[in-house]
Amino acid sequence: MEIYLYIALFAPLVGSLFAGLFGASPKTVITGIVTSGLLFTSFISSAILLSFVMSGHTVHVEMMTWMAAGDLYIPFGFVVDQVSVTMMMVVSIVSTVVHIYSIGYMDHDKGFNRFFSYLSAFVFSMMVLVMSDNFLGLFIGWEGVGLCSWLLIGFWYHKESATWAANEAFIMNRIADLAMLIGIFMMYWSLGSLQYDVVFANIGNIPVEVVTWIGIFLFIGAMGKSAQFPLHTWLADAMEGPTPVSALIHAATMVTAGVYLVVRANPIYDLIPEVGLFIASLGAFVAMFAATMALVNRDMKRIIAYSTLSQLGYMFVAAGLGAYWVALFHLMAHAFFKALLFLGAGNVMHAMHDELDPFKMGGLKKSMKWTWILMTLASVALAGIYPLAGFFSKDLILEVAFVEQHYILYTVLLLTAGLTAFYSFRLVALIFHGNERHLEHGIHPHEAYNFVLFAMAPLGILAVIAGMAFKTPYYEMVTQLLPAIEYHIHNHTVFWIMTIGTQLFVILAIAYAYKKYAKAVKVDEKVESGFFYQLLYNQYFIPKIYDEVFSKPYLKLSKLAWKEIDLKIVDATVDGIANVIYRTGEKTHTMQDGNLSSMLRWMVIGLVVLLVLAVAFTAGYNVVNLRAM
Amino acid sequence: MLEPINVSLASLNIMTLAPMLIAIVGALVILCIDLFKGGLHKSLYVMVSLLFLLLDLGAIIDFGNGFLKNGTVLGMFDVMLIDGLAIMAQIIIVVGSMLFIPLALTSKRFHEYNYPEYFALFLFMIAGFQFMVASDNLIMIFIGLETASLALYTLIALHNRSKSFEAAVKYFTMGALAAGFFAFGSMIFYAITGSVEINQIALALAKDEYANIGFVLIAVVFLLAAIGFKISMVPFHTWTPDVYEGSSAALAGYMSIVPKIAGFVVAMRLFEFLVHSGVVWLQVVLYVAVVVTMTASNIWALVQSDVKRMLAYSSISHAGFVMAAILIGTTQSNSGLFLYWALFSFTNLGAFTMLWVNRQKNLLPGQSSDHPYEKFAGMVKTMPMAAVVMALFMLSLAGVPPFGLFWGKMYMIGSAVTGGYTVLALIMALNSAIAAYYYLKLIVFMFMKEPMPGYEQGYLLNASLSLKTIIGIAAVGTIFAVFAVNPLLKVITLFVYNSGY
Amino acid sequence: MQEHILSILIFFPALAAMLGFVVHKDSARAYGITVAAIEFFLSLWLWHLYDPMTSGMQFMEMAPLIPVFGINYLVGIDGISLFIIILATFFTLIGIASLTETRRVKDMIITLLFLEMTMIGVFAALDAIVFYVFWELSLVPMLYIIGAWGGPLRIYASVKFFLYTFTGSLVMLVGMLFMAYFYYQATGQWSFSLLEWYRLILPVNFQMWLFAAFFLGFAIKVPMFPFHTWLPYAHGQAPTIGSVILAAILLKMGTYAFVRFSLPLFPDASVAFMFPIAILAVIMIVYAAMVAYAQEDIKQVVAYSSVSHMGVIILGIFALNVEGISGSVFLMIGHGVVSGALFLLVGVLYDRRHTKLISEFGGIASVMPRYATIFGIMMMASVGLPLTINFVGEFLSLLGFYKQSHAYTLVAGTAIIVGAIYMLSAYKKVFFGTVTKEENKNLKDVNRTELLGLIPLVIVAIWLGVYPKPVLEPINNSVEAIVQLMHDKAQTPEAQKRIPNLAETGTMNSAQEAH
Amino acid sequence: MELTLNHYLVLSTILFAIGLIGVMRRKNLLMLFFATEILLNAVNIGFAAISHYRGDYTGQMFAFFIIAIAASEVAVGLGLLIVWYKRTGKIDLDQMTSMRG
Repeated sequence: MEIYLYIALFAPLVGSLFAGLFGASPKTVITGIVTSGLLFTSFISSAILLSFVMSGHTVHVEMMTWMAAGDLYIPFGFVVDQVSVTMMMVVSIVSTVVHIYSIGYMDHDKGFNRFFSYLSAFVFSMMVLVMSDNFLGLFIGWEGVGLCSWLLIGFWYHKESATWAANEAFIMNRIADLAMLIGIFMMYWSLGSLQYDVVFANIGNIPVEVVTWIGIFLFIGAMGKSAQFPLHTWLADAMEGPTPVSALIHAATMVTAGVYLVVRANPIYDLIPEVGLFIASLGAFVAMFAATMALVNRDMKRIIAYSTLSQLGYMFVAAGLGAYWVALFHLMAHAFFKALLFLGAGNVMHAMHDELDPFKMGGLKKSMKWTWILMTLASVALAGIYPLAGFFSKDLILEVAFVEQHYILYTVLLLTAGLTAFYSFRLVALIFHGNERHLEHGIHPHEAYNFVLFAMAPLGILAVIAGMAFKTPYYEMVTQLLPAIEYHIHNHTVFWIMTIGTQLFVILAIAYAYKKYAKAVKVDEKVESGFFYQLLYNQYFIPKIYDEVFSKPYLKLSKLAWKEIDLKIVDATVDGIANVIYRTGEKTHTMQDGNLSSMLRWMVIGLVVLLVLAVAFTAGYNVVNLRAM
Repeated sequence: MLEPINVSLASLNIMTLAPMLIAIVGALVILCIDLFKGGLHKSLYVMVSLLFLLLDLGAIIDFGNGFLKNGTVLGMFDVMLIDGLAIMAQIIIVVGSMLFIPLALTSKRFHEYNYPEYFALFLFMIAGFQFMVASDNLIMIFIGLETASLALYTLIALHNRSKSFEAAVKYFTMGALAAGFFAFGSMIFYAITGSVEINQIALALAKDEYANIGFVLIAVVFLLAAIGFKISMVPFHTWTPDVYEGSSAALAGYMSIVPKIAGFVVAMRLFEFLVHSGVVWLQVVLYVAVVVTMTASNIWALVQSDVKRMLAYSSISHAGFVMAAILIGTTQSNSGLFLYWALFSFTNLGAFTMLWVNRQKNLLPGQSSDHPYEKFAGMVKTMPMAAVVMALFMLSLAGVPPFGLFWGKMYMIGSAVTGGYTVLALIMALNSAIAAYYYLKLIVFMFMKEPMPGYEQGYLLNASLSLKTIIGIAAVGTIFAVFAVNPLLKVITLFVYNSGY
Repeated sequence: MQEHILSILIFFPALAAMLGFVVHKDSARAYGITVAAIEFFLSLWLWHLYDPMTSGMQFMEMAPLIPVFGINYLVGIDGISLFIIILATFFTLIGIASLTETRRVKDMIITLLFLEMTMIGVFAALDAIVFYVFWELSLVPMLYIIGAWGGPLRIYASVKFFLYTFTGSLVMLVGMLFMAYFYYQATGQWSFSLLEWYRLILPVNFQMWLFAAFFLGFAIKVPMFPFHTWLPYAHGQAPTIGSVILAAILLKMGTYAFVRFSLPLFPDASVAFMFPIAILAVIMIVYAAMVAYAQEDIKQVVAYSSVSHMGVIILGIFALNVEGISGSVFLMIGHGVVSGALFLLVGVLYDRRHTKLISEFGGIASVMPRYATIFGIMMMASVGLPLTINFVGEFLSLLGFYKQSHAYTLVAGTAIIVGAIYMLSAYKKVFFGTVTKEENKNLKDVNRTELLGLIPLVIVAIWLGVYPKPVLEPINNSVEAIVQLMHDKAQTPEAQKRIPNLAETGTMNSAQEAH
Repeated sequence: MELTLNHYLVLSTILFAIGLIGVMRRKNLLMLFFATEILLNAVNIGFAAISHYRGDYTGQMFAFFIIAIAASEVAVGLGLLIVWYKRTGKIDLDQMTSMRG
């Protein structure tokens, strides 16, 4: 089985290097095909591993030593267990699809080869992240995906906004990474190892405060990667990258790494339910918070990004409440339909010549039938309508909150579900229904390449069946590792009321969205100039606040540190000392005026001074040995 | 009437005079040669002087062997004192002189070397210095000092330029004043103790337990001023830069080494017993003098625009540095003094010889002195080897290891640390750092600037085989000093220790 | 020959430099490359001969120099010095090979070879005075390189560099003499041998003073805040090769000396000064990073980044445990490779445009894609991305210090944030965006000569990031010996507590003391 | 009044002081030389007196040597003075400032 592990892991790397070789050359389709092929290989291997794991085994290999110093020993160790294989499957499926999709999407781009190199590198990093058997190995992948995310967000580096967004994403992630490193340090010094098995076996033996801190720091790390408030702003800005990137990295895989981390570290969080509750609360808050921003946004990709953010919040609620398998399940389901949504949006963008404002589109269902179908499917899944994937995963989280008796969380999540449905279908309605507003701009849309649509098909299928078909086998498999808690509302009446109620609520939201946006778009000036609209439209002014409170002062402070402190204080002191010495020389060397008279005078003065001293000293004669000095 | 004094020749131990006599005879021989046949080439006199100096050195080394066997030797009514200090100082004096004499063989003609008297005076001067170091009798020291000084004034003046006369007059007048100080100081000591021999004075002072401390201090003040003048201690240093600038570079180099070692030996003899007897005043004054001399001259050297003048101030600073040895007054520090000076001789002589080699007849356009920094600008491009050698000497003077002077500096600072003078050690170290600036300045000019147009005439004009040889010797001595330090240190420590210092 | 390999390594370049005077100036470069290559292979051979499992000194050589004063030519290496020596030979080779300077190449080559001697000498010396000799001597060639081939302010910069360092090291010299005097008092013999000094247990108050004296010398060299201001000038004015060697090797002398001298000689003082130094280190990290962010000159960004990274190294050293010290020694190598490469890269740009101002560039990635890629890799290594060389060192250093203080490490850890800020923003300004300046439209991508220098650095930066073991293991073994020595010598309870006892926990791979 | 040693010594000191003042004040080179002679002769008086009171001849010997040295000094000094006068036509100290700093 090890061989499959290595294939699954390294096939993307090979692809990346292969594409990288052609990095500076003009477009060659071969890079796209080869990388896609290798990813497919990786997928197949992952599938084989999955079947192996399903049978109750795990694979654990130690490739070689990475770092060893003092008591620290960190190998390149990889583990394929129930959790990681889930992630591997998600990653390899989505990435294969995205790769194939990208061959079409990036067709006319100059950086075609480079793109595939980066994209495969990302997959490799993600594989490392999920397969590592220790926290530092995870950190490799963690930073690796960060790097690839930087590269891919800033892929169109001539665009100022893209490179800015790339840097923002990287730096914001770094803030969280620091916390994660601190968590790792703590873990090492209290447990002596960073291997999952050792850590989890001994975590109960250390003081609970330490565990709490470890949990907090790790979660801050997760917050960065999963863009939880207050480190969320980068995700929306990251939409500057090519759309397949958004689909793969900023929807399906990388941003869910934070959830993965919490799920992976479940033995730690099990010990500290208060932190778990905080995670859940934050998750619920983010779910709502992001959904509200999505309501009014006029950028197709940003809307989907906020939706992602919101769904990540859901996952954290589940994870925080100890329903790790639920979180992971929603992660998986979400990956499928959200990637699909993005890819669909990519098709629309292509058709619209990179227009992102859905208010300038409309009626595209005629010219882009398949995209319409796929995106609608994805949106339905996202909204959680039975029997699509979202229903099984998302409603499960609501149930978790309910069963765990966190009714506030439950309420928030329920409301958010409504909002989700609304903005999802607002988007669908605006794009695919109504008037063909884009005609005014002289754009004549066309459907994407057939193979692109074909590539998207698996995701469409998965979005439909993932919940229904996988839930039970998945539960059985993954609970071999994760706490097996079934969340059932035992009172049947309550269960049915809740389920049907939720469904109705969501459907109402959808209907409202259609009603409002499917025909003609009316811009309600009064609402739009209102405080709440502006607040939401400006993302609660948070980016602006960050800019004013952090970025600008930091730059100012830096300039101050350089120009005022470094040059005018530190350096000036050094030069000042030197100058004082030199000036003293300039001032006093005139005592050598070349006149013999004054020279003689100096001698006599010297003599007289010494004589005076001698006399003065004699008056107070005292033998003290100077050597004590 | 006076009783006739019966003195046996053996007790006189007239051999103690041998080294000085050799030098004096040499001087007379030169005068005689000139008497018989005038107008001989200077090379003859150079070689004759060299030969006599060689004999002189031989005699001293012979004494050195004797000293190691029998210890200190007295002679001539105990006026002569041949101890380890005397021997080592003489070695430095004679070797320094031997390295100096060939510098007369320049390729340009210089006025003074045409006079055989120049060489005779030179040898007289050496004898004078030798007397100075080989006695603890204040009369003898005074005579030696004056003999040497009077000869030196003349030598300076013989350079026959307006500046040299000015320098000679300045030096002379101040020297006369210093002589007065010396005599007056001796007089007070004589009045208190009834003796003019340093060891007798010490005994007498110890006997009455420094009852007349006030007068002792006054005597010390006068002697300190006199010796301070000789070793250019601030504020008695004012002659140094002017005299160095006025005299030929070769002679300036010589003056920075030989007269000073003589002065140091006298200072060691005079002051160390006082320091050891716990005369706190002297400790304080010496401490201040050492620090001020080192620091002030360094600071003044920073702002010089002429290399020779800079080197003059630098040599004052080095003297101040070495004077710390007298303050510390341990065997290690005294050994350090000799080690330092031996290494310093090579380096400094080399540096001054480099100036001598680049001496031009007339001033460069727009300059008022012989060796402005600008003259050396871009030297690495025109004469790479010369620039490298000069840089070498500068680095050595700055105390950059592993060149000669570093080892002296290290040992001196080490002795300060060992002697308990930690703050002094730090001041010494930091002064080296200040000093590095002006040495670097020359390196900067040589290596980092473009040559000045029209200054080519100044380069290597004066070079001759013998000058190059001297530079070669100095350079080799500077670079490979590290291998010489161990034997030197062994011998020096032995000599110093056995002399009771 | 094996017994004398260290002496050969030290003096071969000097000898070659002497002979180099004879070589015709057109062939000087080839000559330099040849010599540097031989030297590099010699150092690799040294590695081959080195026994990684031994923690003590190897290849020791002794020759009396000034035995009366206890000064001997004593050289030897352990895992800590071995790799820095290899780094030095490696960078000399790379530096000469990718030399683009055309003025007075011969002088440059000769100077570089002399510099190589002094660098290796410093890291191989086991006698304090011999160490000092090479330490000081290394200033001279550097002075010349900066002063003769540098920018408009070169003289100011070079003299400042020289005098500043010189002053600090003179204070250090006083400290060394003091140390020797203590040894003399304790044993009746003079000795400057480090290994002999290791055996001394000094009274704590003396340790403090001596530590301070040594600290000044080392801190200026590192350079630690607030003694760092010579560095931006030196880097700003130096020619590419000068900056490369300065950043890659010369700065490491200071940190190396901390490990070699300060820690094992003054364990109690090291513990006592741990937090003051940690404060300085933290200031270095954050403050220098901020200053770097404010720079307008790309080279200055890299220069200040050096200061910032050196802060991490210092912090690692004063973690006083194996993880931290090993990490910082490894980071010395890592930072050497990365900053050296970055300076080379800046040099590439400078050669083409003769300016280093960030505002003069923009959109370079589209005209020089290969260059941008290599720069990007090195930048990522510089910000400490895992699987690059710097991460290993940075991680271990911070990990080590975390044992001593949580709060300081947290603040110091911001290195990974602020580091990313200045690096990424500089990279963005230079490489991203559209080409606005006409002069930049036709810039040539890196040529073969430049690649010759850069590719090996990229390989090393990644290789040692992925598989640091061959280097980290010997370092670790030697560091263990030092930590154990420190623990054994520690007198104050605080020190005994802070410095781990490896013998007790039984984790020493090779429980063998340095001496 | 009987003359004691102290009287001689005071005389010697006063003379020395006069010499010093002369050295400091005089701008004429010749007069300067005279002042230095006064210095030395002040010392001679002291030596002779002490020698007499101590009944020890060393002091007188010293005095003789000082006389001899003073004589040679004058010889050299005057020689220099004459050359200087020939070159510049002046013997004023204030003219002699070509080197400074």
